[in-house]
Amino acid sequence: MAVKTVLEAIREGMDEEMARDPSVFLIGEDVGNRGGVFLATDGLYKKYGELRVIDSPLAESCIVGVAIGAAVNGMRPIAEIQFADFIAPAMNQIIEEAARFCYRTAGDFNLPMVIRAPWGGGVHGALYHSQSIEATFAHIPGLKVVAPGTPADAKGLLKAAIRDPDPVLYLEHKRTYRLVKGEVPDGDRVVPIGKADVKREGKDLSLIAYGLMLTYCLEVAEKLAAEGVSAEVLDLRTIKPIDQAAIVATARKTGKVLVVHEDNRFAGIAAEVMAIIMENAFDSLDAPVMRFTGPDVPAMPFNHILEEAFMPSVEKILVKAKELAAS
Amino acid sequence: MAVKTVLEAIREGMDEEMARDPSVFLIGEDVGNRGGVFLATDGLYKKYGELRVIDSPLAESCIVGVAIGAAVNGMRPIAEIQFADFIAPAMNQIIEEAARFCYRTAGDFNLPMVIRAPWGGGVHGALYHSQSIEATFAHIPGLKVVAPGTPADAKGLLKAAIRDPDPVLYLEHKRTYRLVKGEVPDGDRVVPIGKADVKREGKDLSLIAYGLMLTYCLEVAEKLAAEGVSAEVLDLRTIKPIDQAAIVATARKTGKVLVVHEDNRFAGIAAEVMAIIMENAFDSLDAPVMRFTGPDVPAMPFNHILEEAFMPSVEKILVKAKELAAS
Amino acid sequence: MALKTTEVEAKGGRSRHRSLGLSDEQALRIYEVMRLARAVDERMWLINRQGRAPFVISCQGQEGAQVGTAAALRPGYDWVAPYYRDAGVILWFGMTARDQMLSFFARREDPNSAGRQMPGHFGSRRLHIVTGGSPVATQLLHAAGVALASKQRKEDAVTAVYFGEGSASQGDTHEAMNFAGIHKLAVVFVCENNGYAISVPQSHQMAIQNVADRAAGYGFPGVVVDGNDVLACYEVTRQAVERARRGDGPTLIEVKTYRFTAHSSDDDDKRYRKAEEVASWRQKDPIHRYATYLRDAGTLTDPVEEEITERVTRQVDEATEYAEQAPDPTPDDLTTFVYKEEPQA
Amino acid sequence: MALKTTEVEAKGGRSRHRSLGLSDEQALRIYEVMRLARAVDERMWLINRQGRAPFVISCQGQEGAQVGTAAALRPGYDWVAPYYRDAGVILWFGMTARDQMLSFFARREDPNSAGRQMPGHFGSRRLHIVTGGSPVATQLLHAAGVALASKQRKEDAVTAVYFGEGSASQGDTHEAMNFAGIHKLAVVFVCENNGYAISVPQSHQMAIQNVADRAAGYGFPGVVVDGNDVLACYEVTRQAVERARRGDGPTLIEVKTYRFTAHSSDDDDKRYRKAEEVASWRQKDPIHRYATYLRDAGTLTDPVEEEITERVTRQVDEATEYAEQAPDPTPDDLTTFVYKEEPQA
Ligand SMILES: Cc1ncc(C[n+]2csc(CCOP(=O)(O)OP(=O)(O)O)c2C)c(N)n1
Ligand SMILES: Cc1ncc(C[n+]2csc(CCOP(=O)(O)OP(=O)(O)O)c2C)c(N)n1
Ligand SMILES: [Mg+2]
Ligand SMILES: [Mg+2]
Repeated sequence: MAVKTVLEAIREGMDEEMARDPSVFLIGEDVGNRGGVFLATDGLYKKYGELRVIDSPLAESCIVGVAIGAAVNGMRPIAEIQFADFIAPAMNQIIEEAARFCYRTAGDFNLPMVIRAPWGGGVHGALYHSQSIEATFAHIPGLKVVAPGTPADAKGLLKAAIRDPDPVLYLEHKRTYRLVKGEVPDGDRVVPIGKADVKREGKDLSLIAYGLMLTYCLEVAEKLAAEGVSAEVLDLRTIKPIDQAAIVATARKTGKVLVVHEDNRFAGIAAEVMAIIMENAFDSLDAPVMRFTGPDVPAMPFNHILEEAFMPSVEKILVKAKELAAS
Repeated sequence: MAVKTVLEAIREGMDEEMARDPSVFLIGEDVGNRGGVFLATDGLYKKYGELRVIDSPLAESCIVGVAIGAAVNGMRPIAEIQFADFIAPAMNQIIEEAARFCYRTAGDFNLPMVIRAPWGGGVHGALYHSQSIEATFAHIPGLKVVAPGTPADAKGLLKAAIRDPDPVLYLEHKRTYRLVKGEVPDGDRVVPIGKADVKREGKDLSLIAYGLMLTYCLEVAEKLAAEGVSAEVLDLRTIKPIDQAAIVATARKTGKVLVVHEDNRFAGIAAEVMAIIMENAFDSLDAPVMRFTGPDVPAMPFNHILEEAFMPSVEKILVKAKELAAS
Repeated sequence: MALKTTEVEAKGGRSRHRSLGLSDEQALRIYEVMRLARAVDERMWLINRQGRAPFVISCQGQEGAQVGTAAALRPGYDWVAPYYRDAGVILWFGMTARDQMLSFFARREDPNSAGRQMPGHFGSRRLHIVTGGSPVATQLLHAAGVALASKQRKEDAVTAVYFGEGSASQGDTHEAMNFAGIHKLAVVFVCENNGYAISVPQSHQMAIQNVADRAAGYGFPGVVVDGNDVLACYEVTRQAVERARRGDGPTLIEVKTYRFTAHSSDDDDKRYRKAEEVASWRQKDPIHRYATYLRDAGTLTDPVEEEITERVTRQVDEATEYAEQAPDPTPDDLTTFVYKEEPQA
Repeated sequence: MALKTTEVEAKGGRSRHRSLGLSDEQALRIYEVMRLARAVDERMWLINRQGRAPFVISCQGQEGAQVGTAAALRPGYDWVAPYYRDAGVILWFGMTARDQMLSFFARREDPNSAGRQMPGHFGSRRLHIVTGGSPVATQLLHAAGVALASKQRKEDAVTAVYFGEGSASQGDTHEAMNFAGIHKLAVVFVCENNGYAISVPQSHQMAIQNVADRAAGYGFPGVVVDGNDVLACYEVTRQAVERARRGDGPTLIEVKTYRFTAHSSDDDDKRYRKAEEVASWRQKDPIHRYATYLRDAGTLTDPVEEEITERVTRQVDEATEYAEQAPDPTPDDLTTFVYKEEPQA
């Protein structure tokens, strides 16, 4: 058990799976020599060679479409999209092809493939290097979407994703890459897709989050504790299929829920979580479920003042949480 | 004031706007000679010529990308996507370009353009000629999304969309094309984007819908009335920007709400409507808001039994509505 | 239009198929599959017009392009990624008239999709036929990926991918050819150029005469062949397949062909094609042309022709009867196989 | 690499710019804009390395490709759709050092985006510079659309669109060239081939030597030109512009060039490029080469050189000073202009 960053955990996860299974390979822009623009694949090109670490042309539809074909023919591709913001050219291949292969053939074809996409803001990335894409893809049946927030979950969920028989969109939050450190169990530990995790127990209210917002919510819970408010923090980890039982359980337990995400508000994941609670825990609610999200503007502007104005922060979430606690 | 089908209303709307404004033009697959695969553009090629009714190559990104450029240079394109299911190749041009032009230039550039897309099921279209796409696009800031359900609204909202300075995704439900007939006011009537419409007043519960589901919900309300239940039917008409005031008003009025759509359930529009009610009318609720939607499977299968199993129907909605009334 | 043909017909002459290394049996097998593809298609239209099934999309007119090219591959070892017209390809690869009728009637037993997809959306892992959806051109990238996997495992399987000239306008077509060229993948790109994308004529789809000319931009050869000359289609494809198997990379084969029917049972081609144009192409019907050749070559005799006709008709009759009686899926089938493995959440 | 150049240098010789119809003033103006683009860029790196600004993306090494091609257009009448390296293009089209510094510091006054986008994301409706986002290659379709509008209104404006060779791998590039070819649109496609897409060398991006070869697949001419020879860039572009203005359709110009810096201030090019390679290209610096030519031609004298240097330095100093002091946006600015017109919902 050693302390690692999220980035190290991801690199290690890929390395171990590639060592373990010769059908696992990497394809994406600059994943070879360069080791990826975030160095997530650093060293893998030297170690596994150009047939298993492929620098693709600058074409996302190509990256995903080729991964689909390779998965059809016995391989387990890990397709890297350099920034989540650049996944849209591959949308047709992901939502109309990858997501529907299994259904449209009644299980005759299935696609064991992972699409890795660095997402999220707070990195001075401006409009096109800061986006959140989870709601867009989680809405599509046939896809699995995970968004780990800790190094241990990042590694465990990556292994689960690579071994999964279905296409998994694996979202790695750029801001957490080096910021978030934590113990990563040694050995071959897999974190199951579809299971949320109570990262902190509490009784007065629940904070539901994922990705970078998990780290923020844990800080918020700490500050609330200092003021005598006991907050439970539920880390969704998997966005789709969502862990409905865990959501309903924490809502029933505390009766007050604040859902937090960076993604735009309208028809985002928070809305779905609120709908699930409305349908399954309405009578246990002591107050309407609240959401604190990114505003409905197109991602983060470059200027730091505007970026801060967009990003949810510990301070802003705390204000909302106190409001909920007081209600 | 004459009775027309939705399809006639749409064709008329385009014809009138093209006659009125020489900068309005059409581009899409088979929109010329063929008059579109649904004949929505029938006759326009002969009337306005090949410079204003353009048969594009089979490439959706091209259709939308070219429309963007034309809009930059003073034109008002109407880009037709042959089926909503085939819009994904244009996703990058729509969500990363069209939706963000205005914001990323702080208003220096704006795109007066319409993207028309025939959507929805119940037409034996199978997986790829039946899809609903409203949630995917409504989540994206910078886009406006409309989904009329009557001939009058179809024509009035199309005119509004064509004259709007921003990109508008105009969704026309294939099943309503010939099925739904209604009075269409003569003359130049514009239906404002962003305004929902109470299509039927009621006091016991509210049905919120759009597109084909509006027609179904009106039938359901009729049947409920026969059983002494007074149902209000709110037609959203515009999905984004959504008419929050109208949603909250009907929720406050009846205290019981059923949201209906054909689109997949997870993180769909119903979830957002439920979140809006949770945030703004929680205390007026006599029962948890319910949703009746398409299941989370990839669109409608071809076989008629499976298609019926997927599609919401008057009967199925009625069952749910009675459940709500009784709760 | 008769481009490469003439030359090919020159050499070989009356025993051309033998000079191409095809035995009489193989030559006749090609003929029979073309006939079968046509016969199944004609039956579907009949049934559709009687209102007993909602949708048909046709191979008629393109059987030469399809069977001629597929015949150069090794079914079950090589892979194909066909598009919706490719009945000739999938029949060659082992699908049956019954399989087609099962999907035409959208029955539970339909091997392509268990009645979930429209007819023409072929797929079978066992037969190495990559499943196709409706969005065009996506399969070109899938084919590149299938071929990449073969290369990664150092196998010499070849992947053939089929698409219309309209689909050549899609970005995916460009990206797939570019990728296959870079990695010298064992892909044979077969473009069935029938002159129209639904109603849009080639002149509105591209500013060039031959899609094949684009191959140069990807670093591999492009050839044009007459789709009404099935042996010419076989010959150029065999060369492309040998090249691919050797590891020398892809070839783009453009087959000039024509669809005899409307785009589908939902289309009315009178709105955009002249009757004379259709008639003139029917004159060049690849099946009749091949039959004439086989008769001249003495390979196709009247008794053999009768046998074939009899076999084809029987298969179509039996397939239709079986499929029309076959059970539909049940409503419970709606929710299965969204995932291969339902997470236990 | 010095392809077309040599010929061009042959004819013309010491008064080559005059034989191309460029007055001494124009020739010097081209030189000064190249110098200005370089100087602004160098200053940005300086400031970035001092930690006073977070991000730079460079034009250095590509100024000849940029100013040479842009100089053949009519600023304000013609349109350009540049990409992030094209400082030379947008300065020629009327942007100023101050405008660049305002966007470098992401100030409220930044004319491109009011501080919302990263530096290098140019756009100005007034100057006919189409706004660019980060996704590559989308601008090729925008350019086709701008040109379509000109054709629809029977105007003879020309649209030039710029992109890297890496962006040529995107489907949008194919779709744009195909559409422009079909409609004979007045588009000039300028591919700045600097040999790399971030770290990926050309050999992993395409199986051909010249992107220009793809033009044949779209029915219009493709030319290769040496980006270190600014006058050669001007000459081929002028021909392409004349052709486009005549209504004869698009041209694809591939400019062989090189970026002197890392991809951006976030990149470390030592991971994928040899120092010797960079050094050898620096030898061919388009600015020095052009300066030498102008001196030989007697057009650039020491006093003139001093004047230019003085003007350039002053502009960069003043621009930096002004922009660094200029006000930031306020938090309230976050939510404006999501739409041009907020619906009154
Ligand atoms: C991405 C996408 N857009 C539109 C369609 C609708 N569509 C189906 S077939 C077709 C024309 C295809 O033409 P071509 O590729 O030449 O094949 P052909 O039918 O002529 O054999 C179109 C536009 C589609 N299936 N996919
Ligand atoms: C669609 C998309 N994918 C990925 C990126 C990330 N990215 C930015 S620049 C670049 C390389 C561009 O190479 P090229 O087009 O040759 O231009 P150059 O930087 O060499 O001038 C990449 C991969 C992007 N901006 N857009
Ligand atoms: Mg065709
Ligand atoms: Mg480059």
